[in-house]
Amino acid sequence: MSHTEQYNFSKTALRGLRDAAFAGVIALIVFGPMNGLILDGYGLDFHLDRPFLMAGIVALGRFLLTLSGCLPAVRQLRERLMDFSHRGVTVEQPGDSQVRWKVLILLTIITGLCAPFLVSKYWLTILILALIYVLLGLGLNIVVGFAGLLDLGFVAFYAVGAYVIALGAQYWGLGFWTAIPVAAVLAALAGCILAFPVLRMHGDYLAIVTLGFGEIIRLVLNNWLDFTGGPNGVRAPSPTLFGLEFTRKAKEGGIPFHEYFGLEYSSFYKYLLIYLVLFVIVVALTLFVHRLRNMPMGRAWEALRENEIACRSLGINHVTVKLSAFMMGAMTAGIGGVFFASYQGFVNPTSFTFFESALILAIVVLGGMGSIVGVIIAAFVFTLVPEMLREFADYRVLVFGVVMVLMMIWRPRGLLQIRRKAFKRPRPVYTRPGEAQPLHAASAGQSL
Amino acid sequence: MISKQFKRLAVSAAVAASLSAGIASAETIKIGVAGPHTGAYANFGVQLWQGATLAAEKINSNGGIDGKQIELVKGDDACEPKQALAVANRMVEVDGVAGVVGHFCSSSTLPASEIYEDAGVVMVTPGSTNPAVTDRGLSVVLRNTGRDDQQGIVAAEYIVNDLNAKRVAVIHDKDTYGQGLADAMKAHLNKIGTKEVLYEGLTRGEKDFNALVTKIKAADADVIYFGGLHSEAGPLVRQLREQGVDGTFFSGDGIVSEDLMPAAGGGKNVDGIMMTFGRDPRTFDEGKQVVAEFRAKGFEPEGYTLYAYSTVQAIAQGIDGADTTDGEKVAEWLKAHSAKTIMGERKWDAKGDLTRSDYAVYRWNQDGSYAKAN
Amino acid sequence: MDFHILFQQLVNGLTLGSVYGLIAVGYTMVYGIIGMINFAHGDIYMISAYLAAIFMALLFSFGLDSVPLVIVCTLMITMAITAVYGWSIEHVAYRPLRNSTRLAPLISAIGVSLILQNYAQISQGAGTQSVPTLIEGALRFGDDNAFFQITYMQMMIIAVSAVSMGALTFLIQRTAYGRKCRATQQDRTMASILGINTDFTISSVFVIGAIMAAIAGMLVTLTYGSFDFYVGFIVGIKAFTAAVLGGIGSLPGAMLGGLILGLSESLFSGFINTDYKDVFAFSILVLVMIFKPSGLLGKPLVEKV
Amino acid sequence: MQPTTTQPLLEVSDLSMRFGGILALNSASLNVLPGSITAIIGPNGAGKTTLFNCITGFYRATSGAIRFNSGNSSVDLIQVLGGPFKATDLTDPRAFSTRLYYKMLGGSHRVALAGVARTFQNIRLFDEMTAIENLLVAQHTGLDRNVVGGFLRTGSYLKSEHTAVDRAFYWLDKMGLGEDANRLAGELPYGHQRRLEIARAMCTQPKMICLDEPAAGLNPNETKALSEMIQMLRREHDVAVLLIEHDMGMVMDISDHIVVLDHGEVIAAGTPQHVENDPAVLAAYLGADYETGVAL
Repeated sequence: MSHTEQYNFSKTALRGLRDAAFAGVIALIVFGPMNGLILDGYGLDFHLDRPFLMAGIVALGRFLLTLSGCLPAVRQLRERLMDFSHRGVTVEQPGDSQVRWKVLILLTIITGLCAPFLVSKYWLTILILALIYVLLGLGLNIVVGFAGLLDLGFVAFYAVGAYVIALGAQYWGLGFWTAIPVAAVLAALAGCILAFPVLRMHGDYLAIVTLGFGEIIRLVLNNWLDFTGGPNGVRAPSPTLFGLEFTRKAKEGGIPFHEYFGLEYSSFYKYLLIYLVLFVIVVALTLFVHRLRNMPMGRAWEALRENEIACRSLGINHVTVKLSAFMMGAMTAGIGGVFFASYQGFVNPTSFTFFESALILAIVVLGGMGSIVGVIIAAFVFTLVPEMLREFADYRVLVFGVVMVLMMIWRPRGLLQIRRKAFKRPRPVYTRPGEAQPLHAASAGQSL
Repeated sequence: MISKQFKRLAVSAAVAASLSAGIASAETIKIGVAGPHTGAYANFGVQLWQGATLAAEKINSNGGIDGKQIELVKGDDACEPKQALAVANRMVEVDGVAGVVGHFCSSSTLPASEIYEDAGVVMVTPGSTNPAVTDRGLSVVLRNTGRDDQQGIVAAEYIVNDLNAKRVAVIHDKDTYGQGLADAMKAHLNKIGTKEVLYEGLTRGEKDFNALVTKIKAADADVIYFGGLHSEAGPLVRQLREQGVDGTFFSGDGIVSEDLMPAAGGGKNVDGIMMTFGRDPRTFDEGKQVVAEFRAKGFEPEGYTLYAYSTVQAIAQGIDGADTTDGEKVAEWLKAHSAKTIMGERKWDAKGDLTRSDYAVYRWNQDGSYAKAN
Repeated sequence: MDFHILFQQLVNGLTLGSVYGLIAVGYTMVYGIIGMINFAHGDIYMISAYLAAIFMALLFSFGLDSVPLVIVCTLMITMAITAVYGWSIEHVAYRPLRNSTRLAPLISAIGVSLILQNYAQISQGAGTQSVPTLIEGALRFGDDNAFFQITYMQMMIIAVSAVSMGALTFLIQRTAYGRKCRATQQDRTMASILGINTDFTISSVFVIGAIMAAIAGMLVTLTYGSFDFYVGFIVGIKAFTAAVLGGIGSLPGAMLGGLILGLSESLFSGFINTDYKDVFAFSILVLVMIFKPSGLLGKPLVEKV
Repeated sequence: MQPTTTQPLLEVSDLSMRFGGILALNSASLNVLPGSITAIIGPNGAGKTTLFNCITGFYRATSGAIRFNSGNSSVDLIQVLGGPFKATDLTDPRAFSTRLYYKMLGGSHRVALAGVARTFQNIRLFDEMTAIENLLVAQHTGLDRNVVGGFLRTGSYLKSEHTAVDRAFYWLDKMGLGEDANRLAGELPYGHQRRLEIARAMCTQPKMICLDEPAAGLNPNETKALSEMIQMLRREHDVAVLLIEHDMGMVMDISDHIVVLDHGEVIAAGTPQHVENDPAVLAAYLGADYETGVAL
């Protein structure tokens, strides 16, 4: 260590101490009353040791953070981590090999198909939930990630889907399979009705209107007792396979699945069916969304997010393009709702609170807005991790919040970079005006 | 001193863990305790857990169920249906419980019970009073508490016959329990010839009910019946009294909590509140000793504590009697026989409801205690 | 129609609206200056309710028995500590994201909101907390059978929010500090070139928002007497709606939005139906947004091509 | 003045635009002939960009008319923006339904669909998309937009995409951006971004292209190359060019027709030679220079 470095180190250490002391005092003010003085009826219990402990931890942490800045290795690591976060988008090169990706995707699909046979029923239900969130994440990704429309009421369409199957079964004898397209259409319709008047609005206003709409839907579901059952909720039917039911005892005339195949009854088969259907839909949707990005519709969404005025100058009707994104997202959420209701066997309005919208939004943002793989990973992280953290039930939400904040600081552009497809020069088909002129001589730009 | 305490705690926890692990490999029967251990209704979860823990300790020290020790498993549903479902699946699949004490909130019990039905695990709820819990014809579901319609009938009879009320305002909190209770009360009230003057819902979690209170005042009600929990009942009472509404406040067993008095603004406002509640479990002769034990530990066994205790006893006797952990058989045995618990003898009908409803009307006093109204 | 009922509902609505307005100020100022929806603001209000209850209990346990003194001291301490909350949250969770994507601070704010709720729940317990009634009594108008009343607490809420809104408006419109705020709002880069410490200005806006939330928290705790860790979310959404309704970024707009929301809630639930009062409130918002996209008092957005 | 034997492509007549109390345009009229290069000049604040925004549909003019005649169709560029209903609509169901149609589905994009493309003074590219994707977006309206077809990659979809990519590469080459095809638009150097914006506008296959200060921020060499490109557009692609430019050398070099604006009014119009010697123009410019001098 050279002399100046030593000097710098001691200076940093001194600064660190000062910062740490400051952080400790602030922490003491923040944590002191809330943690040290516990309300009990109209009186107080004193636990003054707690805030001092926490302030100590904060001060120590702050000091170590400053100090770690002196170690070149730590500094380099930090710089590398932080540097990555600024490049949100990369472009593939035309020659890049796609084989690795294809193998990876194939492996994922095989794993996904085998998974239900390898895990317990409990984990199967968690996997179903995770896949539902993948579906929702992909849907909201279209709205927020691609089209750049901040939607805080996404859960409304999810609720529409869930209630379509539940109420449909109750009033019109709607089955699981018919409910999927019906819910998709009705949710898209709901999206259209909401969006058409508000899509001309500026971004953040759209956010609050959608938030309000989400709340309205939930409140109506909760209050319209005669139709929706209010807080008591509605039972939702299980799926059937070619008319075979997945119940222990079939309703009049039907044959349960397990009797038909001479198996012992287990609700595993029901979850297996839901999982497999859901998995196929998720894979198809993933492929669809992936292709969408390179389709005119998807490109128009992204262009709209990047610059609405330029889009209009190119003849793109921003209202209908936004509307298409909104409806597509709502449709996905509607399908997700059907699976959710069928999986849970029961729906009530408490499943469709703002927290749910925030969760889906967090999945999209943490995944990296617009990155499909990122959204899928984030959806799994957000459903599996809380389940694993069940032991720390009290701190679950706290950890969840801390992760959200830290992720935003560390990687505001999300977990994964967005990769854009590269285009190869195609075989010419476009009839070129002025072909008589040699192409390259005309492009004087070369000399610039 | 704190660190010493902590060490002792850690050591005892480690010992307990190793002990239970040792026993687990030998012979244990797992019983789940599912309820809101976190979230806004966590205090009910505490009651359940305390009651169940002591019951299990007692049974274990007396040799367990047929020689097997009981091991309790905590399941937190935070009173959310989605979490209740995950908890139920986890109890059944991962923990492999033989019986479940719970769930607490009716909105959680309804979806979760379907899982237990599928898995054939007996579920006895100590707190869900919504009629739908047992009305759906599930074979493994029992209820160790009353039904809202029983409770509603008792309340309606009392309001009309004893309070001689002519003008009744019915308020609920738009939740499965609260609205179910209010509707049951309203139905019987109408049946016996009194029409309510007001029927409204308030939003759970809000604290400003002034607009509603003014409406009650305008309706000139002499009884305000509220279906809901103490967290809304407290502020509602406070605002009623502040606006000078002096009708009788009448509610159900959802307000049984020590938090009610401070929330209602002190003894003056609590005085005279009426409620329906099962016979105070602390008054059973069989339970005297257990109540004393709880108090010795510094825990007042109020609310659902003893219900949970009694439920663990019932499940244990059911498993013992049926000599199997098959939920359907245990439930059948319990319905056919009866369980002797600290809350007296519990008998069930074919649906799984208690045969005898012991709902009575209680009146709160200025000091925050409540006693049977005469 | 019974006019005493109408007047009583107007008083109820005015009180509620004043509280919404006070909290809406925090949303509107932060949005105005950095264009960010501070979702955690409602939870700061929740924290301040806890702080108020804690310090009231503490001062009483020290043997202070003069109610006005306790209230004033508690208010001061609550404001100070809530301000520290506002400052440190801005420092830790929002400042590092200043130049990030538009959604990053929003997600971070949702995270902070979850943290604060869970923090209050863990440290103070999940149950409802309460404070005793300190100020009782009311002014009654009309005879014994048909009266309407304003409790002294309601009067205090309306008066204190009017005074603090006035003071805040003066601060922003008439002082050098206010000019700096407005300059930063107009063009942050230019303001910093002109020597305004924009970081400090932005921090201070969070602090002011927190102080207003603290006043609201203190008043509401005194009036309704009970709260839990979840109150911030419900009131926060309403207050944010009020801010947008009045035109986000505009101080008088926040107050106007709050009053409209409070009055519409109490009148709707008083004369039509309590169940759908929130549906009605949000419908008003949606309608205003459709016909006047920038809110009632907001400046219309001019599209720069 | 040229003899106007052909019908003008763009007819702007008596256009006025009021912002609050300010009259930004005062009954301005001009014509653009097919295949011509027309320049709008004038001192700062003369209303050039306002006129531009009115023509391209970003502002709705307070009064006056804009007609765009391409081939055998004639479009009212103000009507397509979807104006408010008028009392006369009530008596005329056809006018009413047209107005309702444009009210619902109209907007500035309709102007582009009629055949008017534009660039922006402050560059507006899709920064996080590649250069070639920028050009593909510009061809949006002409592509096979069937989502199902795109997902299944039907023949007609692939063909339409293939043509679009090919056309995009053609324009990249034309503008000397062949190497930048797969780079993010936001990462390109400034001069390249300017040219990419022109390429993008040309991909909409317009009849008229409006360039808003295309030479701003370019060095003399780049400006010279740009002049050649603009002339190439007219020569090879038969588009009319309408441009706002401050670089007088370039304007005088390439324009067929010049319109001079001052204080929202057209003070002179004609060939470069004609305008150069117009005393009103000189006065406006000298006055403007004088004012600028004081301001500086």
